[in-house]
Amino acid sequence: MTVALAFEIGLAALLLAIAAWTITARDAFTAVVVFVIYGLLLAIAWVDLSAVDIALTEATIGSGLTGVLLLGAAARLRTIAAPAVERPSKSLRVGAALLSAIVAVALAGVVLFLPDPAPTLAPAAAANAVATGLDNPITNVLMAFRAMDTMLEKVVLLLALIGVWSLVPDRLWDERVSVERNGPRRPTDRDDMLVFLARLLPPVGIVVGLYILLAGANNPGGAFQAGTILAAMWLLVLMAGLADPPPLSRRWLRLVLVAGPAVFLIVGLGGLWLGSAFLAYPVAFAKPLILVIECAMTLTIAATLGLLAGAPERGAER
Amino acid sequence: MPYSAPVLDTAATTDGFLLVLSLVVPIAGVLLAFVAGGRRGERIAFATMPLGFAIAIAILFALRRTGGPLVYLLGGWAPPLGVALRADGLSAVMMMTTAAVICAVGVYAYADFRTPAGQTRAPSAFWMLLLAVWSALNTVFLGGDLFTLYVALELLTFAAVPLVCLDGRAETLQAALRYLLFALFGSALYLVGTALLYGAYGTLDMVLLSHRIRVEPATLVAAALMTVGLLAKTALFPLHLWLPPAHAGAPAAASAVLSALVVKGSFFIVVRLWFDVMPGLVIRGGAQLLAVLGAAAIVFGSVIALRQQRLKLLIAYSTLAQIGYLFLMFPLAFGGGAPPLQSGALTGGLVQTISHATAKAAMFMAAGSIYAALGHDRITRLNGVGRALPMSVLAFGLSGVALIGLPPSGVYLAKSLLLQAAAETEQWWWTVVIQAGAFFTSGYVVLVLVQALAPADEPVTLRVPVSRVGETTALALAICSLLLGLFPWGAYLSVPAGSPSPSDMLSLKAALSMLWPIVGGGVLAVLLGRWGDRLARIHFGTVLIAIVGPARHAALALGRTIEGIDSTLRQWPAAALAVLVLAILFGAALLT
Amino acid sequence: MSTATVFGLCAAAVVGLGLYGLIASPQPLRKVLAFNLLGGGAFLFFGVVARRGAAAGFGGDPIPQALVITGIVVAFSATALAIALLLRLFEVAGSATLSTDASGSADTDPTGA
Amino acid sequence: MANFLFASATFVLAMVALGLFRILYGPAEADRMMAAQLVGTGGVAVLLLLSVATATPSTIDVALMLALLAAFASIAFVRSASGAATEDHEAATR
Amino acid sequence: MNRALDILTVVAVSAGAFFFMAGTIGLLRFPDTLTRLHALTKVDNLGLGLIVLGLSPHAGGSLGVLKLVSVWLLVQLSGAIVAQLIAGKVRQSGPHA
Repeated sequence: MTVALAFEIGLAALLLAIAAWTITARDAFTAVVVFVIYGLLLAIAWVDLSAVDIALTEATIGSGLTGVLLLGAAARLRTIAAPAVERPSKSLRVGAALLSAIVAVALAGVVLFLPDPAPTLAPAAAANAVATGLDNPITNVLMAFRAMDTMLEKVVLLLALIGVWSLVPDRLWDERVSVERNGPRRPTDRDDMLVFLARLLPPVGIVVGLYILLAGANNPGGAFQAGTILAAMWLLVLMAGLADPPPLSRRWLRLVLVAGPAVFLIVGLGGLWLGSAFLAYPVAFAKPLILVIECAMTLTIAATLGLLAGAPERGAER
Repeated sequence: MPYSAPVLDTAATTDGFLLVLSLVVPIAGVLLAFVAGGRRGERIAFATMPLGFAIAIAILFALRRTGGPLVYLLGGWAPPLGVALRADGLSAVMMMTTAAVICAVGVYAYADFRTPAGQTRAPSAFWMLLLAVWSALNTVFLGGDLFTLYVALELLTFAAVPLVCLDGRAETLQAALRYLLFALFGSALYLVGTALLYGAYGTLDMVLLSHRIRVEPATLVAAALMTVGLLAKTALFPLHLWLPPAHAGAPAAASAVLSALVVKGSFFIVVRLWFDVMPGLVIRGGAQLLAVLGAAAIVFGSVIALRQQRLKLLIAYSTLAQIGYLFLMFPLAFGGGAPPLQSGALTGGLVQTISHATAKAAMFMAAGSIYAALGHDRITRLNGVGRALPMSVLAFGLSGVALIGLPPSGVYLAKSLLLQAAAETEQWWWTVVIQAGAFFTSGYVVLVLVQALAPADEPVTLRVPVSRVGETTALALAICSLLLGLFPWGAYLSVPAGSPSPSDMLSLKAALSMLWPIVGGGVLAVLLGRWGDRLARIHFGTVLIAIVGPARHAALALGRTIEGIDSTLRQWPAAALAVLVLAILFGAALLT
Repeated sequence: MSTATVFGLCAAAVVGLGLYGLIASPQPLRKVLAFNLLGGGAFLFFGVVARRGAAAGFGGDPIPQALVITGIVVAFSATALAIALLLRLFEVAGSATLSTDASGSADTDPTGA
Repeated sequence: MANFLFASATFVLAMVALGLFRILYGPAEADRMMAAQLVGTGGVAVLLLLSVATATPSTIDVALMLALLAAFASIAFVRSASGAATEDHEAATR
Repeated sequence: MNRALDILTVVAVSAGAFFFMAGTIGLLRFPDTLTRLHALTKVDNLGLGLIVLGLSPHAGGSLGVLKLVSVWLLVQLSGAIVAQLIAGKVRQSGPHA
């Protein structure tokens, strides 16, 4: 396996070089571009670490949507020539480098001396997979063994959205103004090619998203990755100017945004009601119930991520 | 060091569903309020509050009845594969405090954030965020798994940050951004630590970890990184750059929640980490270092509080000092032979936390009423407020004396417990710090009260009528803090023999013990406070100035030095470097 | 030298880079980038730990892998909130810096009266 | 066969890395915009090679995702770069 | 048969890798943005196509081949459109925007 090792060392070195570039790049825009590339390459590293689920998540959320978000911000912040930001003094940079290096070396030391054989819960996860009827161990962990974390994380997403919304100007919250704003769309002065792609790619993306969602039961994939793809496709349509983002006060939008955590909560309480436990699924219905929750979550994730990543985009429209 | 690890639990206890409800109810409130929007959201928040309050009380009673911790296995999956919720005495009293403060803030905020018809930004967001803070805190208090706690901490941060900048002004936006970025810095360090712990022990469940944990590089590095990450979120000196602008700039109701509760979330996880997960590992160095930082926080926070011109900033810096006070319990709890979890020092620290939560919420509410009524909160221009807003000034005064430690306040009990622990473990230097802490506290309380009670030059005109309900709520919380010493703590926390009984606390002797701090605080206030021309105008003022003039000169020079250091430490690069320096120091201190 | 070791060392270095960036980058946007690197380093640690725990026919321990997925979503939320704050600050104030001129220290007056 | 595929993957990765540094170095912004496309193409190739080399068919899904998202990122690159430019333009014409 | 397929794989993948090398040499050596764009979007895509061809015997049945081919088509599509967009951008604002 020495060839494989050479590949890994090469990949790790490339990742490090790109990460260092992100930190040292002269202007913010280049730094963001380099960071997006870092995310795309990191997906390969995750595959190499036998974490295909994470690779899917990293490629979509980690670099795709985060990339759009950061790029939009970098472009916005560039509209006015940035005032010459004072670079930190040299002594500070040396100190920071030294201390960071000490921490990194300590961490490296710990990694080298982790116990062997490594403690693992893989056998326990395998032994209990019967309870859900799903073959993908990650989906089992996310939807059954540690369902609490997953539910909380959905609330975190919603809260981030509430936070972002709480920052918009007051008028966007006012229903009347929102409706007005939804009026005649700006004539699309966009590139024809972009519009073409925005018409062509979303159907492909939706098919891929559904495939990833359904594959998630037994193969790598699931609600997160599927939702993110749908969000990306939605953003593409928004970018091409083919549709407007919906106003904040729309009831259906809000229902979609809470559907995931709400269904999760209801199913969880159902478990409590039936006398087993909160977030426990009756064995016979575990698989369909999990699928229902995942479908609701996919919708919610798509809408939330789209709105979160689209915020700077919308800012740019104004 | 011998210690008794907590008993391994494999089954849920019968009352465990209460723990689930305490998380689910506020989360459901957030979801419903989000869908309903507008005024209906506010009504949903008000419907949630009594429910949540009742659940907290029920947990308190259930715990008392069963005597042991309540446990719930989520989804029926036992750790290490699954996640457990656990409520012991610590969690139960913290949850009760949270419920009380949140409900009080809700009532207080009704005047400020009453939702007008239609969709409005700040009120709609406020009610959702308030409920979200609640659910996040309950998860922090109940979560038995270090990663669940991480998610809960992030939930807490994301709920707290928008609260800072609800008014949308540039200063508060900047404060919120600093808060968010620094908090994220902290949580990233915490996350690295969690990864190392899982790598070394194959579980993140706190009880299981406490059985498996050993002194080895992975544990030390993880403990150092996690502790420092949490300290950054708690704003322990010198990692406090974000706290003063954020807590002083937020709307009063939000400041109350932030100062009283939100910083306690990460503090609570530090306690869990040190007392529950690795009580056998913490060697004295680390605990001493924590308390040294705490002592520095007391000095810096109090002195700078005395130098403030604005009441809300004074209170924010007072929070900084009081956070420092919370960390004094560590060397006292880990210095003795008794298991730290059963030490009186831990009880003292927790009672202090709870007393500060109630008193500080009351203080911010009172200050908010004063600010709203006067249109400013300049301390040197507060004269006459005592007559115009007696209830608010009384609330401020009562919460102030509760913080100084007038019996039967919780702080009095906490101080006695800490002093007792200091005597038992023969660490006299902490006795000095604990006593000095009360002097410093009384310094800024006296300063504000003297200014507020001074007669007005001309009658104070109120800009807007003050909400009577809001003033009453603040007063009620202050009184609550003042009576906390009488709460039956022994049922939930270990109270060692020899700590003051209720009758001790109500005696004259106990009350007289207040005298010294108040006199000392008065001296500090005279020496360091901003008085404008007020000192010269009291009728023996010239004499006073002649006597204290030179001393005041020296004290002011010292104050300016401290302010200078503080403003350096509040620069991002300095604070961020301090995070790493502390991480390395903790790593080294835990080794020795 | 195994896969886990290679990426473990890589993760340690990425964490170091992220820390350096968080301390030394002057602009908030660069700090957000650095936070993402730092968080990514933490996730890589989880991934390495998972890889080391490969057993029962799985290529890695599924628990830490699932934690990473949750963590990535949380980190994305954090980034979104930070960017929204940053842009709003930029809109309101015309610049986006974290230097302290606007906050508490402006209130201290040099006479000390 | 696995070794051959790993070697090919290493080779393609090295080529991508070289090209990447050239592109990211600039000087024109348009050069940087090609980066996502390069990683999209090269990264997909590496992933496909890995998929067969390690006999994990699900890796192809990652390649599919990478292809989709690289296109998305490229468009975002172009758009955010030109977004800044058009706003300047609009401001000038107003 | 198996042998023949293996040889096909080796030959096609090697050829694909060679085209990647050619593309990179193009990126390194070509003088301006538009010609570099040329190297990137045409030559690399050809390389990817050859690799897809070489791997398809090992893709595990028709679904695998379908996925491989659709990956390639997707990259082709995005390559074509992104090349247009970038070229348009270069034309609009000059080579040193």
